[in-house]
Amino acid sequence: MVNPQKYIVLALAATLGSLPLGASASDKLLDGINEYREALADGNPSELVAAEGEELWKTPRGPKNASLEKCDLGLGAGVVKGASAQLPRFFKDTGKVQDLETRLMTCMETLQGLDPKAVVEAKWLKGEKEKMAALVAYVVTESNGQKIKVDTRHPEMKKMYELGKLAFYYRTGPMDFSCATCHGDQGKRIRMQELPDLRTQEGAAAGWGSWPAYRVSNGQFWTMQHRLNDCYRQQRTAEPIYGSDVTIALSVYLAATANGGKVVTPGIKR
Amino acid sequence: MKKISTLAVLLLALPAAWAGSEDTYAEFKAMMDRSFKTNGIAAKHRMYQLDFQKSCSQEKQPPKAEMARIEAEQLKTIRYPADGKYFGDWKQGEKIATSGRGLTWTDKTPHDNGGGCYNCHQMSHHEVSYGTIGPSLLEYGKVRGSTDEIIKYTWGKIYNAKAFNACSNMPRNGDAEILTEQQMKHLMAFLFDPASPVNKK
Amino acid sequence: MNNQRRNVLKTGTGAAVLGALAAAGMIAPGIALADWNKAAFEAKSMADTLKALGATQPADSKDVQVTGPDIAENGAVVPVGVTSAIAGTTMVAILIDKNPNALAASFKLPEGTEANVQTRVKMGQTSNVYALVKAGDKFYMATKEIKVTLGGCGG
Amino acid sequence: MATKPMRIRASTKDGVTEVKALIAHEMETGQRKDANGAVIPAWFITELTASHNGKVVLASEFGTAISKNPYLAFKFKGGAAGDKVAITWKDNKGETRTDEAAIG
Repeated sequence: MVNPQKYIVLALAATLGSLPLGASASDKLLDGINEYREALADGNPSELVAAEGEELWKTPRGPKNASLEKCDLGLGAGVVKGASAQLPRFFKDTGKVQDLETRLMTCMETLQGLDPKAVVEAKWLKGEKEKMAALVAYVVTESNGQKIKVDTRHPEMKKMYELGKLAFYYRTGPMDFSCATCHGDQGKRIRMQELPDLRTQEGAAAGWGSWPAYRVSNGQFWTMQHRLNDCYRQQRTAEPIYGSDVTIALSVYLAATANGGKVVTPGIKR
Repeated sequence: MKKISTLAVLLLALPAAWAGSEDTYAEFKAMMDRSFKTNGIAAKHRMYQLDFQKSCSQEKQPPKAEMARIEAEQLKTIRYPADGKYFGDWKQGEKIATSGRGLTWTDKTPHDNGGGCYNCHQMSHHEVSYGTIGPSLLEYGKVRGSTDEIIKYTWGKIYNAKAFNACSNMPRNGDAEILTEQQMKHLMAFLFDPASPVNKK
Repeated sequence: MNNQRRNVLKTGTGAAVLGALAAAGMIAPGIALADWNKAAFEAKSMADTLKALGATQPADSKDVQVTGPDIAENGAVVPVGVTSAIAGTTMVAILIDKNPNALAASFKLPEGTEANVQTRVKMGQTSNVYALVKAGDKFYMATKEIKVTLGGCGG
Repeated sequence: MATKPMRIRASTKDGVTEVKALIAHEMETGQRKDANGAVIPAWFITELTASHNGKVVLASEFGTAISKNPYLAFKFKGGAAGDKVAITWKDNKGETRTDEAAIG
């Protein structure tokens, strides 16, 4: 398929002239960075967060003084292994498509009697959102090594995929950015950071499959909701509400595009 | 003035630019409307598109005629320096090119922004951490020279890149009030000054 | 050669300082939870840090190695290690020239523990990273430059 | 402030035991400022000791340049499956914590 955008960029590059830094020097730099990333992969501090999450999963909490051990993440009550590799999915009991975090909120509400508002309104990595991050770290660790397998057959999933795709290309705000501005072409970088092309299976698998992740730059574990929220911050849009439909729709679009790719969660990122 | 005209344009949004079914699109708009909230300077109205933003929100670019129409519209927004002076201080320009800050909901004021140039462009001989979303601008002034035509074109490109490529990835630095006229002059100097590391090894 | 002679002299001085420190009880002869070496960790320059460690001007050695990437994507977490092939290595330390305080960590190695320790350090900027090693009563050193780059968009 | 558990992994091969540990700790340098411009006080591990069946195998001193959530890997001779490896740290606020793991 012809990508007109690419031609324009190439044409511009030709018009504006000037030679880029020798490809070999640039490649060497990226090799060095890959070596750096490999050195960090062993001993991912997400393990510390996941250990907390596992503890929290088994600890009775809330007005109902219950644990989350009976939580159904889509594979049956209490099944954690492999569950996040198949999310988001349509859940009959809520009549909604849910991602891991909104599903965990449902479990906290129904099993423990906790108000999801406390999660939605908390600041990132504080209070109930800190607890959510720990639970997420635990759950996604249990899908490490699995294949991304999102079932899009349900009409609600199909609809969310279409809405997510529209959201992906939606340009708005003072900088006219969309997700596609940075993630809609192959082989691009933002500063030194390589950008996955999220329109392709390979790119989406690299992106979706390695989040949630530990970020070394700030020593924080970020859930997918946190990741998407910061993408929108950088796009200079208004703020997406935690667990809102746009975040679920985008997740469905990304996960479905990534289908068949490998889950390496929690990832470790810059 | 500017704001009023953008609002007017918003109301004229083109249904033809959108390829899917109208029902799905109505549902999409409703979803976007309920999914975002104002946070600090990042007000909710940022989610409402300008007409060219809408035209450029598809997998493929709009047809040529539509592109040309947008470019002509956008060209009208460009304001050239009233004093006829295009160049500031390249050292300030380098700082502006390096800073990717501004206009997010964690920024306190909408009037203190970087240009974020290095996010997408190679620029100087010594900065190795540059993006590749846009073309390399290394030795920009040296290669292109500094004829009036080139200077005017470059100013226009920084001011509103959509005037030259309707769906360009580059923000409208002047038109969208991301950078001030003075900041853009500094960037011009960074690109053209023979002493700037863009041109000098 | 000149260099070699100078090194011998230097280590001589180092040993004397060490002896004094040991006498003052600052370096425990056995390995217990030793008192934190405040002077060394709060020293700013490389020279002052080496002095506080009792290792004035140690000899360069090819048997000592700083392990780590050539370039780090983020200075907050830089994987760095020290290995020493010198028999009888009892202490290894990691020093970062351009950090506010050069000394990052020191490790005492009882007999049976290999002179191969890996950790992760913060680096404020591109800098030489030094491995300092003690074997017997002598100090040896090796260095490696690690570049620190900026990562993604600055916001 | 409650301390958080560390993750210790120890495995033995050809008579050498390799220990890898991740320690939950802020490792605050004392040189950073919060959003209001106030200095965030230094808070970091100063000493860390590892032992195998009660015998010290590593005695470390840390400065503020060790990364948040420190990582440590080292090797010692000996050690058999089931033996205990214990790690104890102490920070500049006087907090201390010990965790242990069996060699796998």
